[in-house]
Amino acid sequence: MKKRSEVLYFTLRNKKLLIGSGIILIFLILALIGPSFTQYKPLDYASPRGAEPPSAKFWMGTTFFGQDVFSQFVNGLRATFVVGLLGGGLGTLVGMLIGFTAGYRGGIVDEILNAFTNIVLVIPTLAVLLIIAAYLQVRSLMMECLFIGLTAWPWAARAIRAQTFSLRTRDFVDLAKLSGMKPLRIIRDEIAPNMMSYLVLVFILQFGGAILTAATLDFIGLGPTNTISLGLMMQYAVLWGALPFGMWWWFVPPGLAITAIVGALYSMNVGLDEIFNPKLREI
Amino acid sequence: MRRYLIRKIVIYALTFFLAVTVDWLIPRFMPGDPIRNMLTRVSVASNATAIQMMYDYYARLFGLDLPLWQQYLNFWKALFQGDLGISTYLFPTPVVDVLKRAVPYDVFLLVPAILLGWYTGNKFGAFAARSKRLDNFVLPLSYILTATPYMWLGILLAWFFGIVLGIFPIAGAYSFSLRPTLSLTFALDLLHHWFLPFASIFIIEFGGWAIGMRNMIIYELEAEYSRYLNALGSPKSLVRKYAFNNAILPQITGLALKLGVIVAGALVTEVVFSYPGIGYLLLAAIQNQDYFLIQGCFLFIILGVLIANFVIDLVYLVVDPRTRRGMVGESA
Amino acid sequence: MGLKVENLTVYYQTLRGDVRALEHASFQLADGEIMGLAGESGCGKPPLGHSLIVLFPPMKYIAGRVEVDGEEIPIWDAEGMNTYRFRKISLIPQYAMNAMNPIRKIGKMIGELLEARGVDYKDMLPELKRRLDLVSLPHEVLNMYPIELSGGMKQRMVMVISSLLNPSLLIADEITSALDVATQKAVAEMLVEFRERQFINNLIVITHDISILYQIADSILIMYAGVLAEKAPTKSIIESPRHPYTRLLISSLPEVGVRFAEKRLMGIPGNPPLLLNPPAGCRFRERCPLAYERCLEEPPFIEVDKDHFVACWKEYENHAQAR
Amino acid sequence: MLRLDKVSKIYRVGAFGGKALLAVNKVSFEVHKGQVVSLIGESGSGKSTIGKMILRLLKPSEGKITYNGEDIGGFEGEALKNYYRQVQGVFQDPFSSYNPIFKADRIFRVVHEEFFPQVSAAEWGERVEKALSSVGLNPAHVLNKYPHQLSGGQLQRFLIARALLLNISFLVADEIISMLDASTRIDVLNLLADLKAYGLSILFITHDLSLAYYISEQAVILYKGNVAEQGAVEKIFNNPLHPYTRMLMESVPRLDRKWEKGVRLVDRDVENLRTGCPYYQRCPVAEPRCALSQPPLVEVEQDHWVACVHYESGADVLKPPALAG
Repeated sequence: MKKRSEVLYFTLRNKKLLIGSGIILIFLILALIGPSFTQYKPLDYASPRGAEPPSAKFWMGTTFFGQDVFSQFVNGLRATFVVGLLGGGLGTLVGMLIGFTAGYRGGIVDEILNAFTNIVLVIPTLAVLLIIAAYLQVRSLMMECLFIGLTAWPWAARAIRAQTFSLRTRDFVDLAKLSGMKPLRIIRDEIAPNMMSYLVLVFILQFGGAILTAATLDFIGLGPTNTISLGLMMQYAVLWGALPFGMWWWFVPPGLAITAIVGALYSMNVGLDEIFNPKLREI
Repeated sequence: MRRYLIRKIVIYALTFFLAVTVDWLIPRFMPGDPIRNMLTRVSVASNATAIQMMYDYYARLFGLDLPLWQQYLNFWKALFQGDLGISTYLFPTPVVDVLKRAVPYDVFLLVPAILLGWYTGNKFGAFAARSKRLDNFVLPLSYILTATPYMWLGILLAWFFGIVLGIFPIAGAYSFSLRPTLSLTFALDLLHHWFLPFASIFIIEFGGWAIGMRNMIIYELEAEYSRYLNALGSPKSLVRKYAFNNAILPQITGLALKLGVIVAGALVTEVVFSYPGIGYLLLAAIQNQDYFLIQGCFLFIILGVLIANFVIDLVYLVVDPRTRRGMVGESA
Repeated sequence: MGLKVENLTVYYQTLRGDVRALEHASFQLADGEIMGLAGESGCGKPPLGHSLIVLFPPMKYIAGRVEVDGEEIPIWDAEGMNTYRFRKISLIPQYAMNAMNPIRKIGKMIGELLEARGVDYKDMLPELKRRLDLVSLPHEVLNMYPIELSGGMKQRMVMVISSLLNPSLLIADEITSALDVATQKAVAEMLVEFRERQFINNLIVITHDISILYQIADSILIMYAGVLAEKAPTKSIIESPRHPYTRLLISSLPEVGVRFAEKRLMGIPGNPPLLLNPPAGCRFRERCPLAYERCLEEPPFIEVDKDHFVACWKEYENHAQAR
Repeated sequence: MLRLDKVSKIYRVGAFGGKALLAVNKVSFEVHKGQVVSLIGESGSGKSTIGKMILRLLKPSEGKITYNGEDIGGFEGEALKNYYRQVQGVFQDPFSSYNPIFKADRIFRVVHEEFFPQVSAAEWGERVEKALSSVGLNPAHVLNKYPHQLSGGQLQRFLIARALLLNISFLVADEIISMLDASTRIDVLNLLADLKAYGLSILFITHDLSLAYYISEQAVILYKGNVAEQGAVEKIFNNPLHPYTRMLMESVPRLDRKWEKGVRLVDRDVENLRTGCPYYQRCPVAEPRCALSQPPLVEVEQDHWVACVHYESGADVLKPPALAG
């Protein structure tokens, strides 16, 4: 009981966590209800004149072709959150699967999984994503999530493996074995709960990483072919001369949103770390 | 120490093997017929003989009539002969030649940006950990910097310094009006074009390493050897020096681990600034469905990252006495 | 002159308030005295030992004064203490196994540490080597990294480093608990030898193992729940303890040569009080078989016999009657 | 009832199991019903490894462990569970034995779920309270608390209560009091002795010879995984034969005797001694032949075995004073 209320106390006092989650919340709300505030579809040619600066009619101005930037922005935000959640989630899951297995089993299984992890870690995953994406002609958002998730796991696996490794030598794991518990149940009921805070941190970092990776893919034009995204907005902006024409409203919002979301995630990460890790608490 | 090296070499060899296999697998197992896709959707050469030549070339190289294992072996054989095929987009230049032209720009851009970013970031992070006030300012800034997508910072810099202020060019490696010569004018022009892409990679790297070092050093300042120094009344400078020396080790390993991500970031930066390195080339290859060039770029990036990783491992070996004396099997 | 501690009070700051880890500690060490500091976990051994050299948050200085060789030591001043650390007061930490910078050769580390304190390493080297001989370490260790030393070697190395500048007071914190019995014995005996050779004047040995103290200490200070319970020459503490807590503690130690079937030893029932809000009066009251009304007041720490101090009302009364 | 027959454990250490570490070397002993056997040794002597092998947490590399005549290595599924109904363990660090994020009494719930699902919650509650009372704890004071709210002594008793709920007949007690405060140590030790009176067999693992003497009948002295001396604890304690045992007796700080002054540690320079007596490096009375072959365990008197060349048949029995220097 005491322990819980202590965590709560620090949670409510931790500015980094509060600011971070506040920013995420604002963008999340924008992504959820934003699209219903605009009558334009993201790719519709809403304005006969292109390249309009922000106005009452077009809150964030229009693109070179007269598309509503606000509509693109809020829809792009949605895609960003989907990628973060699913891509980052998948990365975390795969990382957990490999990390728990390697760390708990140890021995030769660990050696093999570890070598595999190291290999995937060294290969620049984005390069792999690029060639995969390049060969696929039709790409959906889900596919992007899948690819990102399947390539982003190695560092998570490494981190989880190390934690599992130190936890499995603890006596309570031995005691669980003496109670006849099966390995899967020991991982689920004894080891994972102890790493909950850690797994949350891993997920947050995977979330942010997935968003950045997706933005990069989209920017090169290898993102989903059928929707808008923040990375795609930046690509269009660069491709169609937003720079020379000074159309800052076209390329500033998407990049700013990504930076703010990822930055807020990092801030939450640090905040949570301070809460979970008493050593870092400031008294 | 020999164990450590052998282990590393085995891992790198395996990685390279796997990467080449992936490179080989992808065009073969992706939906659709890559040759037909390419030839129907891209008109690379205008004359019929060239198209026919290419078709024959592809048919032979993909060798779809051959059994898979033979295709695979041939791929390796060609690779060792330095044959990566012929670019369709820059037909009939061999892919290897195309790559060779781009590489100097990459080296010129990436090596200074990564090394300087790493070095100054670490120095600055250690510096920030000194005082609470500095830390309060540096920490949020660094977090914002690492959260920034590479291309966005590139776009912002290009817009502000290139368009608004007009003091830096925003595209290419040198002015169109110049020809590559060994003159001072050309060298200055080269630097002028180089600066913004360099700065946008450097700044983001700087932020990331600054945070990393700051967190590491705070951890090291809590370590028991630091507590002992404090108990014996050593001045803060010595404690900090030791903490820095210890904290830099994981940062070296970190550089090896993050290299892939950094290189990927640099690729898109090149795209923003139309800087003629591998990244720019890769984009062109993708947009033009030039599969051989894509494969070549991929292999080249992998090879570059692997070599850089190995160099970092060697450096680590020199810096950390524990690996050198063979006391620790696996520390990196 | 030795060490003189008066009314030393140190709290731990926590969220739920101050933990009164050490209160009203007053005692003296004669020249050359080796004092053992013993008690159960949570009795206040670390706050006492550490506050004499490294008083850092969350430890908070409340009151009291400390004199070494007649000079007052500013223990509340984390920076100002640096002048005294190592030279006047030194520490062999509990974490001796990890106390040396893992990536520096030991000799180089010692050199840098000495230079930082304004001592020339070259001048010191012959003495350093003499002391390495004394603790049976080869001179080559100076050219080795800590990881190349065994646990016992590291322990001895840290002992040599900590005492190198001949501090007046050396604090040895739980140094033997991680060692095997043979090494433990060797290390403990070396500490006594350091005193014999006057490398150090006073030594405070913090440990939970009273039988070690019996082997090497001149006097033993028993603490209970953040206050001093009893201080006396070792022989008196072991053979004729006065404080009820000390008596129970000694009798609960498994005596060598006793068998359960023949003699059943007894522990002390109950647990020590929490120091966040300790009971008023004698803190041992609730577990004490002799407790009576007067124990609701805090007993004074008085000298009931020569060099024998006790904080217990029963003893206070006996003493008063005797006079 | 429990028998070890030439049990060895070899650890593979280093990358890809490059090096072998012999943690336990051909150890044999037997624990009878209602008997306490002490396993005595310093850290690295292999004593905990033996405990873990008995608990099936590790597999022996060689040799056989039998329980009531059955090889425990063969137990799987139900048979293993049945084994755990009868054989349980308590470990050194009470705080590490509990999952810090759950309440301490969760260990009872796990036993309920895993072993007695048919018992109703109400009845189980009664059993738990009874078990707690029998280890000297007041259920009202200790139930529903987190591990950090309880003392080390209370936690160790909790673990013993857990074992009692299973109605066990064999307990592996691995250094269970070494991390407890002096004032509670003896109570936990007494509790073990009381349980023994009810017919429980105990393997008492310790580094402290006097504790072994206090509670057990038989003792096995281990050095680097090898048995140095074994037999009736009284005989070993009153007449230690192996130089290692004597060194232990001499170095352990005691309240009734001061250390002998001026005994220097022996540390012979031996690179990778593969043959020979494992204690050769530190033995004060070693002879050249000790480096050549490992002495076998021989019975010197009834129920008193020792592995030292000085006691091999025909050899001069070493007189105690010769060992002191």
